[in-house]
Amino acid sequence: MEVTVKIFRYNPEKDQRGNYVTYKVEAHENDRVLDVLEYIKGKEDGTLSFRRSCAHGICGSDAMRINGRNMLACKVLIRDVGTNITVEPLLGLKISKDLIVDMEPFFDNYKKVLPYFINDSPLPEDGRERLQSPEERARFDETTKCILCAACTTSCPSYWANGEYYGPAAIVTAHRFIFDSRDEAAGERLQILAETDGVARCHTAYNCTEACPREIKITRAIGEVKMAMTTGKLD
Amino acid sequence: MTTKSRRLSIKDRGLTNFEAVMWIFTRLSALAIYGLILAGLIGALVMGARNNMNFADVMRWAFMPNVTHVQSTDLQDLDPWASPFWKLTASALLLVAAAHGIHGLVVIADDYIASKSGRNFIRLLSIVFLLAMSGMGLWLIWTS
Amino acid sequence: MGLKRDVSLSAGLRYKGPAGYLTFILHRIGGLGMGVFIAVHILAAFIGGRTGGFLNGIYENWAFQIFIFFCVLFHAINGLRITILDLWPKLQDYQTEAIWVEWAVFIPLYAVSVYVILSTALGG
Amino acid sequence: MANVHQFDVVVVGAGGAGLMAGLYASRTAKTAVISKLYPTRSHTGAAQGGISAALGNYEEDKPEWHMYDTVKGSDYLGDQDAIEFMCNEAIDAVLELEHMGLPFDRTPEGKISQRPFGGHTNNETGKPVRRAAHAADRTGHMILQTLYQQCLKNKVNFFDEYQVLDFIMVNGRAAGVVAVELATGELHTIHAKAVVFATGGHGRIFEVTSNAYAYTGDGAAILLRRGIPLEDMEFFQFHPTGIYKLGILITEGVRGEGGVLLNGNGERFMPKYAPTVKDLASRDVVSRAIYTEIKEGRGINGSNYVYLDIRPESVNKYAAVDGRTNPDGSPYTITADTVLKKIPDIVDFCRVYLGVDPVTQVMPIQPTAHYTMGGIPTNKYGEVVIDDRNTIFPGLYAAGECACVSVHGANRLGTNSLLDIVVFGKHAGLKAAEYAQSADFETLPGEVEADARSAFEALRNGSKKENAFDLSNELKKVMFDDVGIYRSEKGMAEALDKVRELKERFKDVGVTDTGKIFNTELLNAWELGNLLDIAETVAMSALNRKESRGGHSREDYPERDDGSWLKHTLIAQKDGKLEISYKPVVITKHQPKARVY
Ligand SMILES: Cc1cc2nc3c(=O)[nH]c(=O)nc-3n(C[C@H](O)[C@H](O)[C@H](O)COP(=O)(O)OP(=O)(O)OC[C@H]3O[C@@H](n4cnc5c(N)ncnc54)[C@H](O)[C@@H]3O)c2cc1C
Ligand code: HEM
Ligand code: SF4
Ligand code: F3S
Ligand code: FES
Repeated sequence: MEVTVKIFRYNPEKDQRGNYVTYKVEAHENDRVLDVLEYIKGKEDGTLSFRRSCAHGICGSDAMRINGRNMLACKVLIRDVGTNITVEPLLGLKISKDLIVDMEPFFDNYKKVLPYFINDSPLPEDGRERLQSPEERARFDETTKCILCAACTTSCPSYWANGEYYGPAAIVTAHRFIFDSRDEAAGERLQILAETDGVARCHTAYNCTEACPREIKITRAIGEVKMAMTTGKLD
Repeated sequence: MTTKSRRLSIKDRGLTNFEAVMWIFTRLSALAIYGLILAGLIGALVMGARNNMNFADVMRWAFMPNVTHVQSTDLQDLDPWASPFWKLTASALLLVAAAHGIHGLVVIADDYIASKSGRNFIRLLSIVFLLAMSGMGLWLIWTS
Repeated sequence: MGLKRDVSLSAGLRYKGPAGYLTFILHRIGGLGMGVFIAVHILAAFIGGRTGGFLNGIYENWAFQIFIFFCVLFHAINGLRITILDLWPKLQDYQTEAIWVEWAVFIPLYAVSVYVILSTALGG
Repeated sequence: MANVHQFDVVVVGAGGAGLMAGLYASRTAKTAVISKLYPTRSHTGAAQGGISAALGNYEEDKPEWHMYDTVKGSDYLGDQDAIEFMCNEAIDAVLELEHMGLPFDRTPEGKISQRPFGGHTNNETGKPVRRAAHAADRTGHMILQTLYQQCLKNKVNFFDEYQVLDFIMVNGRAAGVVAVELATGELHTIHAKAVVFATGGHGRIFEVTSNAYAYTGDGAAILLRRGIPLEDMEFFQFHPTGIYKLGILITEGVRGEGGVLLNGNGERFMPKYAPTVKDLASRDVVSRAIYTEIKEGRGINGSNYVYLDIRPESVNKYAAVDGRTNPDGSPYTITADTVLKKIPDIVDFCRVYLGVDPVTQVMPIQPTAHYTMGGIPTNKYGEVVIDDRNTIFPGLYAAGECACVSVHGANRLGTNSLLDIVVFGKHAGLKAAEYAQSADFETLPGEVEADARSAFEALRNGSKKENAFDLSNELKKVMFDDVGIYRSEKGMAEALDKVRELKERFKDVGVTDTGKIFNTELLNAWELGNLLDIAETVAMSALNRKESRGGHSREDYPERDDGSWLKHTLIAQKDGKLEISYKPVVITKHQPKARVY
């Protein structure tokens, strides 16, 4: 079938502002949008630029706005989006070229929430693993799935308004550690998130949850962080 | 295996932070507003609103149980409506709603203003605003 | 180089968010609307006189009443939903359903109110 | 030159191997980690099933058994000193990951949970053993995240989205790398005492592959062009269960949880090929079995795929037939919930890409190009060795999928690769830092960036008669069809000719994008150059090896031939031509014998 793809184009070395270019290509309904972009790049216009690597929704490279909503180009098929497709870069980050945005601010926010395991207590004496029950492990399973694709953060109206907001992705990462029974720095993370640019900036708009390609219930995770902050209970 | 439950003190979990406290306050004040409105509604019905007030009047009263809000109705005896109990209820509603609403404005401003100084300015402004509104409102409630 | 970080209002509104995005926007409008209304109302009553009378005159207008009542009712009902889901984050899993329930409560209530406002305004 | 950076150690690649090397090297040496992708985008994140270690958390297990299984899995081509080293280090390596916070699944007692995986057995009973430590079906993702996070904690220097184009050697020693910063198109020279390559594999030379677009064999190709030999390039693993046509991997863990393979007649066919472990035989065996079924007309509707079945009722039926039990001795059964809990991501892939729900439907699968067994030859400390006498190239290290230690020999066992990257990544990092302590910086010659620059110039100024996209598709097709699961003299010879023809035509490729900022067209074209070079080594090594062993199965030489071919292939570029030589296999404990599962 023929699909019409309208793509946001911006060449930083030539253009003052972006514009849209429409391509008509043959595609199969089971093709990924990424396949179509690859085809356009390969056959129609080599200058089209976008990031991609794994091609099956696991590396987080190719988050972009497809028909007005953040998704991974490799995890959405033509049959899901129809034959009239608009592809635009993520909102709220600087556009470097075409569909490529500057990810640095996103990773900077991630780094603010102490995104690593902290436990300075001595290891078990036998040198084996720290024990954790299956229930304790299940407590934070959801948020271990994050692939840092930024689809959530760049769909959040609070983040659009103000890039200082740590954003849902950073809070998801914080959640993964706060509720890990083996981690000892939950308090420090909550203190960071209690600041003005932390969880207070989330107004439960749900765009993030809906955008997450890993189907993480982000708003719920943020809510759990807010309640941990309120009640001090980490179980 | 046994699992230990983990708890954090108020300070440890950052609940001394203004935003964190206000986050909870917003929810609690929302519930309080509901409670006060409900009180106003029930009070109005008990005091005979069914016969002498229209829908709009009742709503007006429920949202602010201040006697001026029922002066234009067919009510004969306004005294119970002007009792200190209702003045207190109205004051509580005023203060809670003003704090809730003005902090709501601060939240919105914080979304768009990221600079420290800008945010402090808004906070200052909001305090002035809060004091002014509360002052005027209280004066209106207790002098009418 | 690169295009600046810039999310215009129109770009933001064009984002095809789910139902929660709409309620967020309406909640904000409702809160703002109410806040401005109450402030103006108190001010008008406080200063009184002609200016006060003029300001109070605005909300005698039925169109304004329909608007402000939307603000009040939506903000109140949506606020309750937010509060409940916030206090029990587990319920966030049912956010879509919660929003359906919310509309199911809001629409009839608001319809009745609009009817009452209109019949009072037009009927005397 | 404006952009020169100096570090003691530079690590190229930020997957599991690169991060591990970076983490360890940075403890004692000034270290930089360079990656063409953001570290968390590395392909380690795609690994699903688990990481092997004889922890024995459910049942008895020993490193010796792990070693034997690995040797046997490698079809006796693996170097046994390195295998023994890896299997002994495995337990501590996995525990160390746990101590870094990796969220492994847990046993009821709170220990790390393990699952069975193809080729991993209890050596006494021959039955599958639970050896793969796992975090749901995203073990690699968790390893990648955990290591990246630990690197952040330890303030490792990252150069994200810098693509390495060339290796600098001075006086026969490593002296750094040349890289291009994607965001600006500027070339950078990273001057270093030690260089660790951890750039991953080259599965993108094949049409149906589980590998990422980024898997273009950059590291191996760069070193090949600098005269370093590559080892065992003919051995490439085809994973039996890739999603039909797309190649997306369905982990062996599915069969570990009890899933079975069915042919077009609805029969479970693996017992015919591997009577003891059946569906959990090692990958080469299962892939060949599937192809045999297909060739003999028993594919689904006579087509070229079969079904993988994890529906609880089928699993329970066959588990009863096999007499499979839980650790407590009760019969093994699963429910729909087990499927959703144990392999959530697989369920998701099937729903998204196939519209199939594995809980109620069977999954169409076909073998998919998966893992690069060959690569840059190293010893067990990650030091690159350049000849049959294992002469060390000073200052050069390699680890992970781009390296060939060789612990995987002719066929890698599932879950051994994640183990490989953490064990050898760590040792490569340690050795590199140790070397940097004692070595001095080599003085850089004048124009170190010249070759990289001229490679780019050639692509920019090409005649544009050829299109890179088409060339790459032609390459992938011929490699998959003729140097794939079954190989023959004629097919491979044709493939080799074709690859050489494509290499010629590649000279006429021209890039239309004239910009510098994120010129992805230029970089993709440069990567195609690597794929072509690598494909040539693969085809040539494969054509040369006249036997069948592990991942290399020839129709014309169906038997393993230990007499003539129990040796590693080395292939190196001399005067623009590829030359083959050999290197002996290290055999310590286990003498080669027939391989039956
Ligand atoms: C789908 C799938 C499932 C798998 N499942 C398992 C499993 O269950 N168990 C198991 O043991 N193994 C599994 N494997 C294999 C295993 O995941 C990989 O072999 C292993 O992760 C490779 O790690 P690495 O560190 O060598 O490479 P990678 O993680 O791929 O990292 C390569 C790095 O090199 C960088 N790089 C490449 N070229 C350049 C360049 N020119 N300049 C700069 N940087 C460069 C990349 O950016 C990247 O950071 C699986 C593989 C796949 C594809
Ligand atoms: C029944 C009464 C009310 C309820 C249940 C309620 C509930 C809430 C809740 C839960 C929030 C937080 C929203 C968030 O963080 O996303 C909120 C915000 C707000 N409220 Fe109310 N509220 C009520 C009455 C009022 C009144 C009377 C005013 C005006 C004076 C007001 C003004 C605001 C404003 C301005 C905000 C900020 C909006 C935003 O951040 O988008 N509210 N309200
Ligand atoms: S939470 Fe989901 S949307 Fe956000 S970065 Fe992680 S995977 Fe992407
Ligand atoms: S979209 Fe933003 S406002 Fe909260 S629920 Fe998600 S972070
Ligand atoms: S290419 Fe990896 S997530 Fe899409």
